[in-house]
Amino acid sequence: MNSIAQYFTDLFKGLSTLWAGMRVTGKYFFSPGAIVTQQYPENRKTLKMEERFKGEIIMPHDENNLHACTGCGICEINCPNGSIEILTDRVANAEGKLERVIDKHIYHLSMCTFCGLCVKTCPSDALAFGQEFEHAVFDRSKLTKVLNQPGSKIRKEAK
Amino acid sequence: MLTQEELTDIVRSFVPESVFPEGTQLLEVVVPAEKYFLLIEKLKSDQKLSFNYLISQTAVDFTSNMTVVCHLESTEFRYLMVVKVILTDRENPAIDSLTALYPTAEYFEREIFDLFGIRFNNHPNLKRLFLEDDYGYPLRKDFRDEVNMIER
Amino acid sequence: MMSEEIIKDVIVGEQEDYLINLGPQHPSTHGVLRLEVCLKGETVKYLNPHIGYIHRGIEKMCEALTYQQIIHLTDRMDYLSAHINNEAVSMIVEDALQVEVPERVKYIRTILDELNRIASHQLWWCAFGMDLGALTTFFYGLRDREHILDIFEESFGSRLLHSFVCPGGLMHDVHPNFQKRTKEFIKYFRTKLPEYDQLLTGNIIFQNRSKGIGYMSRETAIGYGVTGPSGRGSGFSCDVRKIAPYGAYDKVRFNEILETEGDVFARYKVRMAEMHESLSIIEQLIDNIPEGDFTAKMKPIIKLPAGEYFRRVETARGELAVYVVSDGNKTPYRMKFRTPNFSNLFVMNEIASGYKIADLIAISGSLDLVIPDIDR
Amino acid sequence: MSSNIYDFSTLTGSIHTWLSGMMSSGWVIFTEMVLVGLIFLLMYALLGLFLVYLERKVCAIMQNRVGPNRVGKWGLLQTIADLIKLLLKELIPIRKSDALLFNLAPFIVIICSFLAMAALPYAKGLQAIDFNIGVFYIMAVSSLSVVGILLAGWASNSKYSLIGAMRSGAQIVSYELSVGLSLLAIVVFSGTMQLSGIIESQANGWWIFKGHIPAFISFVIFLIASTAEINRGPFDLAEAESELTAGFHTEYSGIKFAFFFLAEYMNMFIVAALGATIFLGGWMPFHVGNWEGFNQIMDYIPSVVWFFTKTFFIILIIMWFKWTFPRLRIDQLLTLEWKYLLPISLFNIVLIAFIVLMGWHF
Repeated sequence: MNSIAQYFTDLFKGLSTLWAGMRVTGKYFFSPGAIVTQQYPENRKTLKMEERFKGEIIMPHDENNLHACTGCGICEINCPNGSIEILTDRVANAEGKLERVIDKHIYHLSMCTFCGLCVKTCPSDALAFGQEFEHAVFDRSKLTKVLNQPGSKIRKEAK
Repeated sequence: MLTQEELTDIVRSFVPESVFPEGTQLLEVVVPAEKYFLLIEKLKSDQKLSFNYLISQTAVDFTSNMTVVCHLESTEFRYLMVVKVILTDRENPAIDSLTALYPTAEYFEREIFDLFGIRFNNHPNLKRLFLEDDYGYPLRKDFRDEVNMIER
Repeated sequence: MMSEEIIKDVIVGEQEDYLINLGPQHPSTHGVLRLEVCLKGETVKYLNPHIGYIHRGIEKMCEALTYQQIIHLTDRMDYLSAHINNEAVSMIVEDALQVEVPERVKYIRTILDELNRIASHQLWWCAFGMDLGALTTFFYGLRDREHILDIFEESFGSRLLHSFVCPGGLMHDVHPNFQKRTKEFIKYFRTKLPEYDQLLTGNIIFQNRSKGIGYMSRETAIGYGVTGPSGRGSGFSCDVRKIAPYGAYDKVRFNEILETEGDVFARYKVRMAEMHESLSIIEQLIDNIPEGDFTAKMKPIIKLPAGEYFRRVETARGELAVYVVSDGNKTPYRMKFRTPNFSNLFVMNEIASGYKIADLIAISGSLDLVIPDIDR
Repeated sequence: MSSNIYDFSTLTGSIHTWLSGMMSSGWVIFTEMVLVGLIFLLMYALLGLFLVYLERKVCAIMQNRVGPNRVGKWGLLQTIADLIKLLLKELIPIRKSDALLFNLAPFIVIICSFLAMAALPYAKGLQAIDFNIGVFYIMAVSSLSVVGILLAGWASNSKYSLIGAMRSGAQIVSYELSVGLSLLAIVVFSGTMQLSGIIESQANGWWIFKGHIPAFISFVIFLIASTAEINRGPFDLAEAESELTAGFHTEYSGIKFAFFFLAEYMNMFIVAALGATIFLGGWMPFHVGNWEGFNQIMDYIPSVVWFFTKTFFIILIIMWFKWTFPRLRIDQLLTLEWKYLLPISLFNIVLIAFIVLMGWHF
C-alpha cells in the first residue's frame, strides 16, 4: 500500500516540477518585452561602444595633422605578436641637426591580440584604442594599416 | 603540523642521499633517479605525511641535465613539497613512472615524454599526447623548427 | 590506401567493439576534443581522450616573451576565467620581486575574479542544460552573462580576453561606474537565479538524468587531481581561495562548497551554490574598495631573480598552478602551467565507463571542460 | 442542435455534380483524386513551412529572442528561403551506404505522414476519406514511419545514425501502445472509430469535458505519448543533437534532409489534429449547455477556424514541452512508458468502460 502511495506522490511531485519549468518559459512567452536581442545592422546609428572599447590601435591626430609619436620604438618592442613595425627617417630640423621622425607606423591588425601593452607603454601617449569594430575585409592585406596620416608631423610640445 | 625541519628529517630518514637546496620558495628535495619512486611511495603512504595529491609534474631542460619536478601536496595536512630528479643523460633520459601511485601522473608523464622526450619506465601507455610521432621534443632548449619558429 | 591505414590505426579494441569518435567536431565536446568511445549497445565500455588539436605551445612561446607579454597568452588558455589566469602570472612576478600590491588592487582583482567565476559558471550552466537537451537554458544563461560582460567591457574595453591585470597591479583603473553597475548586476542576478532552479535544478527529468551518474569517489578525485567544483562535488576540499588565500580572500567570509555524493548532480549543485557564494563575496567587497593607486611601482623591464617560483590560484574550473624557472633574464627560462582541465579531462574514462552514452555527455558537461586549457 | 452554416459538403457536392456533367463517372473519380491530391500536396508543403516558422518564432520568444525577422515581413518568408536553399543543395552520396534504402527512407517517412493526412476531418464535410475505422487507420499509418527511420539509420553506414534509428525503433514501438490506449478511451466513450462519428458525438460537449477525469487523463497521456511518437523533445532521442549530432538523418543533405524535416513537423500537425479531433471536438464549435445566444455566436465562427485553432493550441503545447525540458535517457524513456503511462492508461480504460456501462457520462 505504501509503495502505491509512493508511486503516486512521485508522479505528482514529478509533474509539479515539470510545471514549474513550464511556468518560466511560459512567462517569457507571454512577455515579449523581455526580448534582449539587439538588431545589429539596423541599430548602427545609435550603437555606441564603451569609451574604453579596444577596437583597434589608432594614432590620434589633431586638426593641424600633428601626432605625438617620436618613433622611439617602445611599442614595437613591447608588442608580443610583432604586429607593430616602425620605419623611421632622419630629417634635418630647423637647427640643421638630424632628428629621428617616423616615416611609417605600420600596424598589422590581423596579428593584434589587443593586449594593450603598446598603448600603456607609449611614453608620449601617441597611441590609443579606436572604437571601430567592423574590421571584416575581403583582402587580408587591407588589415595592414599605416597609422600616421600622410604628411603628418610630430607635435612639438611647448617647452 | 610538522615544521620544515621535521619534514626534512623524515625525508632524510627515507632516502639518506637526498639533498635539500637552500633558499627555495617551497621545501625542495633532490633525489637520485633510482630512489625517486621509493621516496614518493613513502611520502604518499606515510601516515604523518600522506602526500596524496600530485599537483603537477613537469620537467625542465637545463641544457647540462634534465630535471623532473614534482609538486606534491598532502590534502590532509596541507604540506607542499617539491621533489626533483636530475637526469644527466640528455640523450636517453629515463625515470620510473608514478602512474601506480597517482593515476594523474599517467598524463603528466605522457606530456613530459611528448615535449621533452623523457622516457618513463613501467608506464602503461607511453605515447605522445599532443604532437605527431616524428616532431621532435619542442621544450628542449636545442629544439629548432625552421618553418614555424621565428627567432627574435 | 591512406584512409585504410588510418582506420586500422584507430581500431585498437577487440573485433566486436563498437567504436565511435565523439569529436573532434561534435556539438557536446565544446571544442576540438576527440573521445574515442567504445560502446556495447548504448553502454560505454571505455573511452580514450585524444587531445592536441589546438596545441599552440604556450609554454614554449612564454620562453621568448617578457612577463608583461605572457599575460595576454594566459587569457587564451582557459578563456572563460581569463582574468584569474592573468592574476596567477601577475602574482608570481609580484611574489618573486616581493612587491607589495596596493590594497585597492587586491580588492578589485578579487571582485573581478568572482565576476569572472560567475560568468564562467553561467556559461557552464547554459551549455550543460543544452548538453542534456534543454535548449532554452542556453539563452537564459547567456542573457544574464551579458550583464557581466558589459561591466567588463566598460572597464577593460574587451569582453572575454581582457588582459587587464599586469604585474604590480592593473592596466588602468576601473571605470567610475564599476561599483554601481556591479551592484545592479547582483540585484538583477539574485532575481534570476531562482528561475535557473525552477527550469533545471528542480526538474524531475534533469534530476533523473544527473543523480547517481558519473560517480567519482574522493580518492579518485585526489588521485586524478580533479580540482575545482568537479573535485569539490566529490568531497575533495581543494579550494585554493581557502587553502592559501590570495588577493582579498582573507578579508571576506565565504564557505567552501563541498558535496559528498560525487555524481553529476553534486557537481551541478556545487557550481550553483558557488554562484550564490561569489555574489556574496562581491557584496562584501564592492562597498569597501579602498582608495589608492591602481598599480604598484614597477620597473619597465621586469627581471625575476634567478630561482624557481610556484603559485596556485583557483580558477572557475579548478586549480591553476604556475611554475616558473628564472635565470635572471627578462624572459622566463621555463614556464609551466598546471591547468585544471588537463587533469579533469583524464578522469573521464574512470567515471564514465559503464554508463550510457547519454550519460557520457552529461558527465563531460559536468566536468566543464575548456579544451584550449587542456592543449595549451 | 442548429446546423452548421459552414458545411463544406455543399461545395464539394456541387463540384462533384459539375464534374459529373462533363465526363463519365470513372473520369470524375480520377479528376477528383488528382484535385484532392494536389490540394493536399500544397497544403502539406505550406503547413510544413508554416510550422517550421512557427516553431522558430515560438522558441525565440520563449528564449527572449526575436527569431527570424529579416526575410519578408516578420520573417514570414524565411522558411521559403530555407526551402529554396535546401532544394539547391548537393545530395551527398555516402560511401559504402546502401544506395537504394538510403534514398528510399525519406520517401517512406514522408509518404506515411501524407497518408495519415487523408483521413483527417478539417471542417464539416471537408475530409478526403471518411473511413469507418478512421482512428485505427491513422494509428496504423503514422506508426509506419518508423520503418523509414530505421532504414535511414541502417543504410547511412554511420554509427551515430544507427544508434539513433535503434533508439527510435524502441521508442515508437512502446509509445504506440499508450497512444492507442488513450485514443481507445474516447472510442469507448463514443462507440465508434469513425472520425466523423466521434466529432458528431461531441456536438453537445467535447469529450475532454464530458468524459470526466478519465478523459482528461487520456488527454494528458495522449499528449505525452504522441510527443514521444513523433520524436520531438523531450523525447527526441532519435536525433539527440548533443549526443548523436543528428541521429538518423546525420548523413542526409539537401532535399532528402528536407523530407525528414518536413515529415517531422507534419507528424506533429497530424497528432495535434488527431488530438483536437478526438478530445477537443474537432471542428465542433465551443458550446455551453443552454446558453443559446452564446452558442449561436460560436456557430458563426467557421468550422475550419475551430479545427485549426484547436490543432495549433495542441501544437503550441507540444512546442512548449520541447523548449522547456531536458531530454530523457533511453532507459528512462522506456521506464516512463512501461511503468507509468501504460499501467495508468490500462486502468483508465477499465474505469471508462465502467463509466460507460453505468451510463454516467453525458
